Amino acid sequence: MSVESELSGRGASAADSVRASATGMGVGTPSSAASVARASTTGRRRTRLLGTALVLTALAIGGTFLLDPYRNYQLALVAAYFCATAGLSLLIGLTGQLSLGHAALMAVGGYGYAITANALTDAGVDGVARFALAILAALGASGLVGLLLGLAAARLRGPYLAGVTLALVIALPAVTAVFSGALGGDQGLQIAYDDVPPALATIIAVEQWQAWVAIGAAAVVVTVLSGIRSGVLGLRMRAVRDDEVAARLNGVRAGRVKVFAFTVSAVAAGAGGAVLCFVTQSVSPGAYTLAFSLLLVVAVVIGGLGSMLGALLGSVVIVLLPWLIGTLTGAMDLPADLTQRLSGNLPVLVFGALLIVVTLLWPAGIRGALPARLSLRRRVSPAASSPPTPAPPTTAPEQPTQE
Amino acid sequence: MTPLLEIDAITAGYGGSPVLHEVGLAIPQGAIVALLGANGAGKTTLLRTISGLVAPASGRVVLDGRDLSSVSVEDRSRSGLAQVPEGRSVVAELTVDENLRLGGLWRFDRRQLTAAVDEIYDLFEPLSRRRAASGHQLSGGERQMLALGRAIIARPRMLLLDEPSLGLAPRVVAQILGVLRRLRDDTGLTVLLAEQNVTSALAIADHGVVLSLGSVVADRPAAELLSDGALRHAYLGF
Amino acid sequence: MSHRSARHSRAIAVAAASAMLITLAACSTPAAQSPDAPAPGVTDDTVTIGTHQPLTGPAAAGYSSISAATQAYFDYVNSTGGINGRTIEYLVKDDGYNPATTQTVVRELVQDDDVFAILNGLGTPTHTSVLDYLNQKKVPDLFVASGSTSWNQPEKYPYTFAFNADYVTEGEALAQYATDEFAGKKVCLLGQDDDFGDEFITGAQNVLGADGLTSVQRYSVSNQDVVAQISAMKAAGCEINMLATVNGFTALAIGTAAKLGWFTQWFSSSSGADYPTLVGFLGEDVGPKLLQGFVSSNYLPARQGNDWSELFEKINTEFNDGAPFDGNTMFGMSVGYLFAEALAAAGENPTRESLLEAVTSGDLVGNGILPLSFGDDSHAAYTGVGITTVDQGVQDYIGTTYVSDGKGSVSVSDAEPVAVENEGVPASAE
Amino acid sequence: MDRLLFLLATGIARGAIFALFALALVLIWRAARIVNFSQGAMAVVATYVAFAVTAFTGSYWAGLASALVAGAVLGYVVDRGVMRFAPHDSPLAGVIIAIGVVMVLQSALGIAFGQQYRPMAAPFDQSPILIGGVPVFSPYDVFVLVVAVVVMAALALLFTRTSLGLQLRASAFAPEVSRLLGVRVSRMLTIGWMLAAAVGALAALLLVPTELGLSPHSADMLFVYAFTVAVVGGLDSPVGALVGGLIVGVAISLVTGYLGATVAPIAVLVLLVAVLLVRPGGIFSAREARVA
Repeated sequence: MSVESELSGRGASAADSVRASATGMGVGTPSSAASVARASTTGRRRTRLLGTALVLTALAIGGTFLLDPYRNYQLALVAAYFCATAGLSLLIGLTGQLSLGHAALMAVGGYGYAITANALTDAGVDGVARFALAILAALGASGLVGLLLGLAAARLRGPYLAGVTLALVIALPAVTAVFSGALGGDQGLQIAYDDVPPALATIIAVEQWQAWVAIGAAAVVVTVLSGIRSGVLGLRMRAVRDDEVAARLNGVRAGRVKVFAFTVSAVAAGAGGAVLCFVTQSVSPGAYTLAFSLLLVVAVVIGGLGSMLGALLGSVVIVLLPWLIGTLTGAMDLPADLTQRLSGNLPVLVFGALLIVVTLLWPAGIRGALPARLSLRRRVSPAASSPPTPAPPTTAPEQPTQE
Repeated sequence: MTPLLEIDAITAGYGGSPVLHEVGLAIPQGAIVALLGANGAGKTTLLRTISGLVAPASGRVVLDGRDLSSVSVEDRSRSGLAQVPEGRSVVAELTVDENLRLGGLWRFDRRQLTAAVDEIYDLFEPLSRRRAASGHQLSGGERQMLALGRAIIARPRMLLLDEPSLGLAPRVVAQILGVLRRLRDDTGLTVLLAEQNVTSALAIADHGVVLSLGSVVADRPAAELLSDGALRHAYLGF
Repeated sequence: MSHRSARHSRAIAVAAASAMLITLAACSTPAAQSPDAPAPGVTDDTVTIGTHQPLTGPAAAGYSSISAATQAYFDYVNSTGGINGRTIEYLVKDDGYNPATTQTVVRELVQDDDVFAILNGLGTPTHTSVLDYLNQKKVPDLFVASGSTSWNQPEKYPYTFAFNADYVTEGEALAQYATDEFAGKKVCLLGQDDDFGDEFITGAQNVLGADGLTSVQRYSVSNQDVVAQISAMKAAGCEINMLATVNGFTALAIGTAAKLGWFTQWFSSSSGADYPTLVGFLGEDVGPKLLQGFVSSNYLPARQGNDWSELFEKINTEFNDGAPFDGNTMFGMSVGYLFAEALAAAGENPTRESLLEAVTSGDLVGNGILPLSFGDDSHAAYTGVGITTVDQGVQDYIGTTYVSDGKGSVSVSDAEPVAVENEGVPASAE
Repeated sequence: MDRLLFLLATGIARGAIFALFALALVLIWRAARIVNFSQGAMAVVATYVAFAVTAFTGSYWAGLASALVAGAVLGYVVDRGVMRFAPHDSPLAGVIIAIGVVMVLQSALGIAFGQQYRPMAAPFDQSPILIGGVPVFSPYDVFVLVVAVVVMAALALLFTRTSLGLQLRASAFAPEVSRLLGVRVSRMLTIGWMLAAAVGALAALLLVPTELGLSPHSADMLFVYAFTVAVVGGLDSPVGALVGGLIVGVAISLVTGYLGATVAPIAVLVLLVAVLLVRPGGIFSAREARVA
C-alpha cells in the first residue's frame, strides 16, 4: 500500500531529513544532481500512488455491487467522512495542529455545494455540469474559510487553536440562524436530487450511484493528500511539528507550511461536506455539531494519526459501530426503558472508551496494529520505512514520568 | 570504612542506547571528588542516574549501605542526596525566598525553615539582598548561589553538582567552590563535582575520576591526576 | 524491484476479479416491484412501521416519552388482536435530534427494515432532511411531529402528512383570542430562533398587523438564559406575552419573569404548554401559582376529565409502566390512534397506496377537539385550535375554538370533540 | 441606562461562574499542561451527586459539600486512573484522552439517569433586589459572587502563603527540579487535579439552578464559554481567568440584550479570535516560551 509509504520514519529524523533536503533540494536553489534525483523519485512515487489509487477505487466501486442499497448508503457516508478524516489526519498527524472544528468546515463545503447547486438548478443547469460547478464552489468556500482559519492558526499553539476551532463549530448554528435567508436557519438547505445517469439507470440503483460518486470524490481527495503527505511538503510539515525552531533554522517557512496544511485539510473536509450534501440532498447546522467534530477526531485517532489508511478505518468505525451496537442491543431482549437509554448513549460510551484505550495503549491506532503482512511489504519497499509515529517526540510537556 | 556512596557497575542511557558502561565508583564520607571528562563523556548521565532521574539498565547505586534501586527521586533526596542540576535550574517563577524554602520543606517545620533560610543568606551574602526577586531576575552567579544554597539547605550528606562553573566569572566560581570546601570542612559534606573546568575542580578536590565515552579511565587522588601529563593530554585536554 | 511487479500483477488480478463481480452481481440492481407482492413491512399478521425520535441528546429531555406512549397504545391495540388481524410493530430509532443521524436511521428503516410507513418523525430540522428522500421512495410519511407548515405541500410532497396544528395557525388563534378577550392590551412575543418562532410570529402578525406586536424577542436553545429577553419585554410594558417556546423555555420565561417581580399574562403554543411538565420545571411549590391563568392552544383532548384521557390513562398504567401521564403521553397515544384508524381504513390487504387513499379520503376523524382536515389538497391535520387555560391546577378548554382559513383569517368554530368509540380501537374494515 | 446596568449586573453574575470554571481549567493546565476537556462532564457527575445528596438529606449545603468531595474524588480517579498514563511525548494525547472521558461520563450519565432535566433549587431567592428602581443582583447572584470571591481568595492564599501551595507551584513550573528537592511532584499533580475538579464542580453546581435543570449536558456550554474565558485570559493565569470571566460574561449579556441571543456564540468567536490575533497566548500570557 503505497498510500502508506512514508519518506521519513520516526519524528526525530524528520527535522534532519529536512536539513538535508533544505540544503540539497528544498527551499534554496537546488543543486542540479539532487533535483534530477528528486524528479525521478517523485515521478516513480506518483506513478505508484496513482496506480494504487486506481486499483483501490476500482475495488471499492466493484464492491458496491455486493451491497444492498442501505449498505451502499453507508459506504457513501464512509467515503464522505473519509475525505474529512483524511484531511484532519494530515493536519493533526503531520503538523500537530489539533482542529476541533472540522465539522464546521464540512458544513461550509455542504453549504457551498447546496447554494451553488440550487442557483444552477434555478438557472436550468443540471447533471454533471451542476455537480462539477457545485463541488468547485464547495472546495473554494471551504478553502477560503480554511485559509482564514489557518492564518489565525499559524499564530496559535495547541490548546489555543483547539479553542478557536471549538468556538467556530459552536458558532455554526448561530451563523446559519443570523443568515437564515441564505442558509435556511435551523432547517438548512435542501437540493434537488441527482438521479442515476440514464446510461446506468438499468444497472444500478440510486444509492449505488451515490456511493460511486462519493468513492470517486474520496479517491481524488485522498490521492492528492497522499501525494502531499509523502512529498517534500509532507516532510516540511513533519519538520514543523517536530521542532518548529529547527525547521525555521533550516529554511522551512513554518507559518506558510501550517497555513497550507490547514487550508488543504479544510478543502478536504469541504469536499466531504459537499459529498454528504450530494448523497443526502440536504445540509443543516444540526448535522455538524461539536459532537460530530469530536467524532471525526475519534476516527482519526483510533484509525491511527497521520495515516490515510487509518483515516479510512476510522471512518468505517464511526459509521458502522453505532449501527452495529444498535443492532446488537435491538437483538437483545432488554426492557424498553433500558433500550431507550442505551440507544445513542452506548455508542458514545464505546467511542469514548476506545479513544482512551487507543491513546493510552495503542498510540498508532488500528492502522499500527494491522497484521504484519502489510508492514512486511512496506519494509521491502525502498521509499517506505517504519510505521508512522503519531506522537511527535517534541520537547515534551514537563511532567513527571512516574510515581 | 564503607564508602558513603557506592556506584556499582552502572550501565545507563536514554532510549536503549547506553551512555554509561559498567561505571563503578566509591566515594568516602567527607571527600570532594571531581568527575572529569569531555563534553558527552557521561558526567551528567552519571549524576542523573545517582539521583534517580535516569533509571540504569543494570548496576546499583548504594548510599551509606542502602541500595537505592527502588527508591524514588524524592526519597533519595530525603535520604540525604542532593543534586544541583546543570544550568543553575532555579525555578524562575518563584522568588529567591521561595526557592530556598522549597529545598527545606520536607525537613523543617515553619520556624526551623526560616532559620535555615537565614543561614543560607549568611553563607551567600548577595542573595540576602534579593529575597523577593523572582528567579528570572537573577544574574548567573546569583542563580548558581541560589541553586547551591537550595540544595544544601536540607543538610544533605551527599551533594552532586553538575558544572557549577559553566559560564560564570572566575571570581564567582572561586567563591562558590570556596563555600563547598568550607562546607566539607565544617559539616563533613561529601561532594561529587562534575566539571569541565579541570583546574578549578581539582584545586578543591581530594580525588579525581575521569570518564571517557561512558567508562571510567582514571580514578586517582587529585594531585596524581594533575601530575600525570599523558592522562591530562589524552582526556583532559591540557 | 520484483516486489513491485508482484504488486502490479496482484492489482491486475484484483481488478479483473472486480470486473467479474460487476458483470455477475445484481444485488443492487433496481428491480421493478411486482404488483402482486405484498407491500413492504406487511405480512399476514404484522405491519411494521418506523419512526425517528430524539431519545438522546439535549432534545430528548422534552420528547423521548412520546414514542413510548405511541408504543404503549400499539401494545394495547395488539393485545386486542391488532388491526385487521395484524399487530403493529413500531420501530423507534434514536436520531438525537441530529439531521445527519435522522437521514441514516430513516434509510435504515426504509431499506433495511422495510417499514410500511414512517410515523410521527419528530422535529422540523430533522424531518426536513428526509422529506425529499421519503417522497422519492414513495414511503408514506404520516403525521409528522412538528408544527412546521412544510408538511402540508401535497403537490411537492404527496406522501407527507402533518399531525400538529401548524405554528402559523397557533399564532393566529392565540392572537385572535388576545384581540377578542384582551382588547387594547400590549401584545408581545418570545420565540425560538428557528421556524417555530418565525411561523408563530407570522401567525400573530396575520391577526394583529405587521406592527401589532409591541416587542418581539428571540431565544436560542443553546443559551439557557433568557433574562435579557424577559427584562426587555417587561421594560416594553408588555401585557399579553405570546410564547413560541418548548416546555423548558416556557418555564424558564415564566420563572425568569417571576424573579424579575413581573407577573404577567402568558399565551403559549401547544408545543410548550404542558402543565405537568411546566410544574416539574418550575417546582411543585411555586409552579401552580405562577401558572394560574396560563393560556395556551391545543387540539388534542385535555389531559383529564374526558373519555379519551381516561382511556389513555388506563393504557398508560397498563402498557407504559405507569410512566408520568402528561401532554407527551396524550400526543403519543393520539398519534397511535390516528395511525390505527388510517391502517384500519386502508383495507384487509393494505398497500402504501391504499394507506394514502385512506388518509386523503377525508374519512379519518382522529381524536381531536375539532375535525381533521386531510384531503386531496390538504395534508394538514388540524387547521384550528382550542384555547385552554389553567385554573386551580387544571388545564382545560374554555370552549373557544378558532379555525384558520390558511390565508390569515381566523374564525370561531363550533366543532364538537370526537367521541371515543369501540374502546379506542379503530374498527377494522368491514 | 437602566437596561445597561441590569445587563451588566446579569453579565457579572454569570461571568463569576465562568471565571470559577475557567480557574479550574487553569489549575489543571498549570499543573499538568493538559486542557481538561472533560471538566464539564466531571462537574456534571459531581452535580448529580449533590442532587442526590440534597434530595436525600434535604440540605442544600450537604449537597454542596458532597459536590466538592465528589469533584475531588473524580479528579483523583481521572488523574490516577487515566491521565497519568498518557503518553508524554505528544501534547495532544491529554486533550484526546479528556475528550474520551467526556464521552464516557456523559453517556454513562445518560444511561444511568436518562436525559430529562432535574430542576435544582437555589439556596437563596433569585428575585433581584431593586436599587433605585433598577433590578440588580438577586440574593442568589450575591451568593454566587461571594462564593466566587471566597474561592479565588482561598486559592490565592493557598498558593502563595502555604507550603503546599509552594510545592504545587514548584511542581507545575519545574517538576524535575522539584523532585530533586524532595517534593512529591506526583502527589502534587494529583492534588492539583482534585482541587481543580472540586472548583469545577462548584461552578457547575452554582450554574444549574439558574438554568433549566440538571441533565448530562448541563455543563456543555459552560465548558465552551469557560474555555473561551481561559484562552482569552491566558491559560497560565488565574487572574486572567477572573478578568476573562467577567469580560465574557458581560459581553454575552450585552450582546444578548442588544443584538439577540442568536448572535451570542458568534460574538464569543469574534472575541476569541480578536484577542488571540493580538495576543496569541491570551491577555495575561506570562511569556511565549512556555508552551505545550
